[in-house]
Amino acid sequence: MTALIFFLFASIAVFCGISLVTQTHPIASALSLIGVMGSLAILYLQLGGEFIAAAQVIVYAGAIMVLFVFVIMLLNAGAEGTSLQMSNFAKYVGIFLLAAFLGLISFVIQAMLPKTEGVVFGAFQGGTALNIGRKLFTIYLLPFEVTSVLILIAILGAMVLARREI
Amino acid sequence: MDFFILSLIKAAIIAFVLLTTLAYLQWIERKVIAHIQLRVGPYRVGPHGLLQPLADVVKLITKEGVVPSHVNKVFYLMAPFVAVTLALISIAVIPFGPEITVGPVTTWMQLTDLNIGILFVLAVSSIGVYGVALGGWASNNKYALLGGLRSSAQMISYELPLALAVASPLLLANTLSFREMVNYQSGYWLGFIPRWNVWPEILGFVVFLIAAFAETNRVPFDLPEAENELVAGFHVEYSSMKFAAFFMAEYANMVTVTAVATLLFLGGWQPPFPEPYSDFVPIVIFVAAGLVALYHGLHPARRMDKFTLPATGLIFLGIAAIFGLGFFIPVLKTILMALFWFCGKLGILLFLFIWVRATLPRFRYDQLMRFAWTFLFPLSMVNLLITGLIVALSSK
Amino acid sequence: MFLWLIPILPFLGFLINGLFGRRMPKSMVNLFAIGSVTLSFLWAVKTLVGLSPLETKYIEHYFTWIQSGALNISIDFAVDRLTAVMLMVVTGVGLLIHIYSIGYMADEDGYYRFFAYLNLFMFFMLVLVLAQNFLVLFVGWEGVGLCSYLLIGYYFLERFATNAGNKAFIVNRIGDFGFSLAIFLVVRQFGSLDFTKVFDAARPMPTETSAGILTTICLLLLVGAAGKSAQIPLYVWLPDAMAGPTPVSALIHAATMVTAGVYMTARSATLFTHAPIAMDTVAVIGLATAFFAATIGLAQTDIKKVFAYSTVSQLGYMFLGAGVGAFSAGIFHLMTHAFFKALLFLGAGAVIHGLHGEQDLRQMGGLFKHMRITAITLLCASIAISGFPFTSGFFSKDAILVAAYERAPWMYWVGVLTAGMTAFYVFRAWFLAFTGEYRGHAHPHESPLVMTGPLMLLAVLAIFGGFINVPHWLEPMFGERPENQTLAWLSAGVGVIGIATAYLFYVARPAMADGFAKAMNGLYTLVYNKYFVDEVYDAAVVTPVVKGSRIFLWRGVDAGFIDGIVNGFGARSRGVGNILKLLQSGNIRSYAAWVVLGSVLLLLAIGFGGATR
Amino acid sequence: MPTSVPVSWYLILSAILFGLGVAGFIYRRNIITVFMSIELMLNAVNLTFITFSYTLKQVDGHIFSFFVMVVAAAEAAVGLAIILTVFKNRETLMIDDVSSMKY
Repeated sequence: MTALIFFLFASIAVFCGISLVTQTHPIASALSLIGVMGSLAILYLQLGGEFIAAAQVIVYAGAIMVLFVFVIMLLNAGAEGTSLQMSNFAKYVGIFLLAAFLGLISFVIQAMLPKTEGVVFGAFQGGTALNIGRKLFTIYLLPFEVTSVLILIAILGAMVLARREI
Repeated sequence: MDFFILSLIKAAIIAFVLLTTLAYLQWIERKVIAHIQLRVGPYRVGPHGLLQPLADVVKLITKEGVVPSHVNKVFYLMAPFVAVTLALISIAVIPFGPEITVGPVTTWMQLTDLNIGILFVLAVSSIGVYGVALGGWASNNKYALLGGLRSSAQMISYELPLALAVASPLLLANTLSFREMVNYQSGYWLGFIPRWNVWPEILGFVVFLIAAFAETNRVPFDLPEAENELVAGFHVEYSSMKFAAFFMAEYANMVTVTAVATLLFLGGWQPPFPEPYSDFVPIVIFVAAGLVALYHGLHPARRMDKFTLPATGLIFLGIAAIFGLGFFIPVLKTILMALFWFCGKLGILLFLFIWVRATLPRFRYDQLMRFAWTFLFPLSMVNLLITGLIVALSSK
Repeated sequence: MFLWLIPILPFLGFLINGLFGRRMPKSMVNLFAIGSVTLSFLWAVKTLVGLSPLETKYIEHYFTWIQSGALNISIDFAVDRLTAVMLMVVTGVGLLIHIYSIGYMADEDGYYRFFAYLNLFMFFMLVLVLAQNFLVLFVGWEGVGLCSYLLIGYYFLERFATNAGNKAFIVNRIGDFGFSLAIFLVVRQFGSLDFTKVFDAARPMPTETSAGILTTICLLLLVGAAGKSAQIPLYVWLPDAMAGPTPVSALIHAATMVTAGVYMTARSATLFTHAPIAMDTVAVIGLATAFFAATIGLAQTDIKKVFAYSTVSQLGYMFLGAGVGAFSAGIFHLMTHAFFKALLFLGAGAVIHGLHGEQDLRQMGGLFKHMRITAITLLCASIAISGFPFTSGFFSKDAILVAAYERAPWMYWVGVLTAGMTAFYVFRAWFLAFTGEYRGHAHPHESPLVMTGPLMLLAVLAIFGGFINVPHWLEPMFGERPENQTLAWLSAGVGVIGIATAYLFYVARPAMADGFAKAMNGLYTLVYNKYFVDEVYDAAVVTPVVKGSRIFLWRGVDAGFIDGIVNGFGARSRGVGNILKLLQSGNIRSYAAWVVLGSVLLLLAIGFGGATR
Repeated sequence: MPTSVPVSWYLILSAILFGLGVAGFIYRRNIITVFMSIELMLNAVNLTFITFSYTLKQVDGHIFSFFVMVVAAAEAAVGLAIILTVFKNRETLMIDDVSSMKY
């Protein structure tokens, strides 16, 4: 069952990832990315990250990507044009190199973690909102506050950029 | 595999009841608005138009599904599907009543319980915007695009006060699960005031309701589909079942937010009166309604009333009898009482939605955004701060 | 007990006055400055009452300041009996001087600045006094030095004031250098700076008959104390420090800061008692300073200079007391000295104020009828410092002298002689200022009540302060001291002789003084010019250092070497940048490609590195 | 079909997604798509955080990925504002046309 879910959503994620790169229209890319995020959220759930899965959907899919879609719609960005201005040679060599590199990394990962037992749903129960909140507001309080300041700066920056005629 | 069968049964019941409710919700809305505006509303199909939803469904299904030639087909077809799926999915974590034992099976009156049920609902509602935005964009029509744009901006803006308003009862109850939230609200202050979150969180409740109106694109925040500016907004290019899907999504969203409001603020299925008295309330109500119907049946104002009203009265009396039966079968009583109170609260809130639609004018777009960011958002923030203060002070 | 409130209150006053004082009316500045010190004083009183009888040390731990290896330095405040005396002196006398300053500084520019600095000084002084380890004490020590510098240079438009400030600061650096070395040695020897730990560790150590580690520490501490408390050879800054406003001279350069050295010595008594050589050095330096400064004081014509040398001399007494083991007597004298010397300075300030800035004794005279309160209070201070029987100086000075006699009789005799000179020059100043005919040109007038009030209070303390039996109070810390009535009366008698001589020279037969000066012309010139010590220092130390810095450090090291390195780096960087800038194509995708290439290479390196390992 | 998958497969999935993000970043010319490729890479990294959190049975990885999300949100807000400004001034979203920031 765990394996089935993993394969299902991993393949969805990979498929959507490829689609993100290859689709010519930004909004198609955006929807592919949402697909990746959604399937990753399921995988997070499987790994015991229930809070982070919800946060993934709320923050990434529900806020950030809505912003992307909004901007794409606002700019009415059209398709990129068929030619990627990439010679066939570069395209195929690039794909080959990417595949080779991914293979290498997979090999290294397998070599580094040779005998890990399988993932079992429910084996890790620490990802509840309670646990994350505990850590976040004790050990990680300072980073938390710093990120809140960062968000504030980002809001101000976005306002300044959007408002003033630059 | 017991779990699967049980879930399947529950899912089937919930789906059936929910879809019927959605269909009839529209009938109720039309009726209520008609009566508020001194009209009769749907009247021809069935007694008092009761069969109107059925007729509508048949009409929508059999209609020709026109796909305009200039649309982006994939997304155009995907949008209503996304909208209705996301609208229906969050009902899965809504509990309708307490744990019950029917024969050998002990189960909750809920499809599934998540530790993070409330977050789940928030997450689903946060991606619900894609249906509308996508539909607006894929239609390749400027009115639809404007509707889609408005809806994205509006929904992300109002999601902030909504989430913050939700956070306050979470702080009080210290849980993210709907069940525990309802359990937290059980009991009574001074023996008769129900310990619902709505009392300490009255501000949060109001903010939640306002933001919920905006999230569901209802009047007075129905800018995405403003008929007189945008023709019909994001669904201007849709017809037949695809159009119906958007409609269903809207009503399903309404049901979801009212259910969440009920669970978070109004104590879920907890009765507003202490135990022995609350048991008699539904019987009294149904008996009274049945008697009134019978009485009017004996003095018919219209031709058909001679037949329909006594029948209705008898049905009401029958329902009262079933409630009465509950005194002898504890399980039945638990189920019925929970359903009665839950649906009663839900109904009141839904009526509020309809009422507001019939009375309030629409906002202008800039007013809408300013209202969200400069009033509702700070208000919910203040409310959250106050709640946090209360919790911090009372926890010692 | 919230000990931290005591220093923090003046600090708040400093913050408020320093940040907003410019825009506030004087009454507000007064409110914050005086109010904060008053509250601090009251809180100190409340604390001490609450802690009495204070048999043991009361320590409050706040937080760890420095944690490095085995070294753990925390911010602690502590109160014991020694600190209690200091607390009362600092906050009490400080409060009176603050009040006095309202009148004295009324017409000065930068009113808020003065009070801000004064409050800051109170903060650092209280930190110094309350400190429970050497480092916190050092913080207060440096802080009061800073405030002293700021306040000496208060009239910073005047050349001599800034010069005097610089002089005080630089001379103090020498002392602080010794003090820091002492602290390093303490860390090295004891692994801690906490007073309790250090002294507990030192107590069982054997008394060092020859120079050992404790002797070294104590001698270095002495260097620090000599710098701060103006002892030979580092006393030269104190007379020049009189360039500051008179209340500053009274508070910082007479009553509190300069006594920090004595306090520190008494605080480290445990270390000193284990190092007799250091003790003797302390005693000899103290005695020499007392005598030496007293002789200079005989011939000064500036009223503040007279009292400045008197301060140096009296500080010498305190060191003598500490050096002969009579720490409690030293602290006792510190307290009484704070009373009468503050009074002397404040009285001198009142005179100067009444004469619109005139400080030269030769331009005064006959002021008694113009400013009676000032004259009488100054008289009280004068008889107190002269050791007239039953005044405060009588008890404290004689406690020191008796202890010195126990140690070595010659010390006693030198001390007695100094006491006589002290009586002489103080009364010389008094007679010159208040008797005879007025020789100046200003229109003398009495000072307002806000100035004379503190004077009268201090006069009472100067006369009767000796009945506060500080040595007895400090007995648990420093042990009992001997008493000897005969010796005490003897030194008092010498004091009376000194007074009589002054009367003879400057009232009865004014011609005699000039005649005497003519007769001893060479000696008089030498003393009048302060033994030419400043000139010797200038030639021996200052000029070579300045010249050396200019030629070698500035032209050679700084301009040639360091600037050369920096400029060279800049030039090389530009050269490299000229080549590397070609990578900056402005095309983001090419940047990304570079980054990817780099990370792939890194990954490969890690992969192969991991494989080969 | 195995009943469960080893932890390393999650990491490999993450590597694949990251590689796809890199490829998108380099190949694509639309600024928005490039931006989305960055988000894809961040997501891939988050997956490794969660996976290691699972392996080590510690919740810290979740918190890191939480921070990554927050930073991504801030980045999206500012980045999209910049994109809007660029579009307003240059009428283009092609990344190769925005190359005046050079030596």
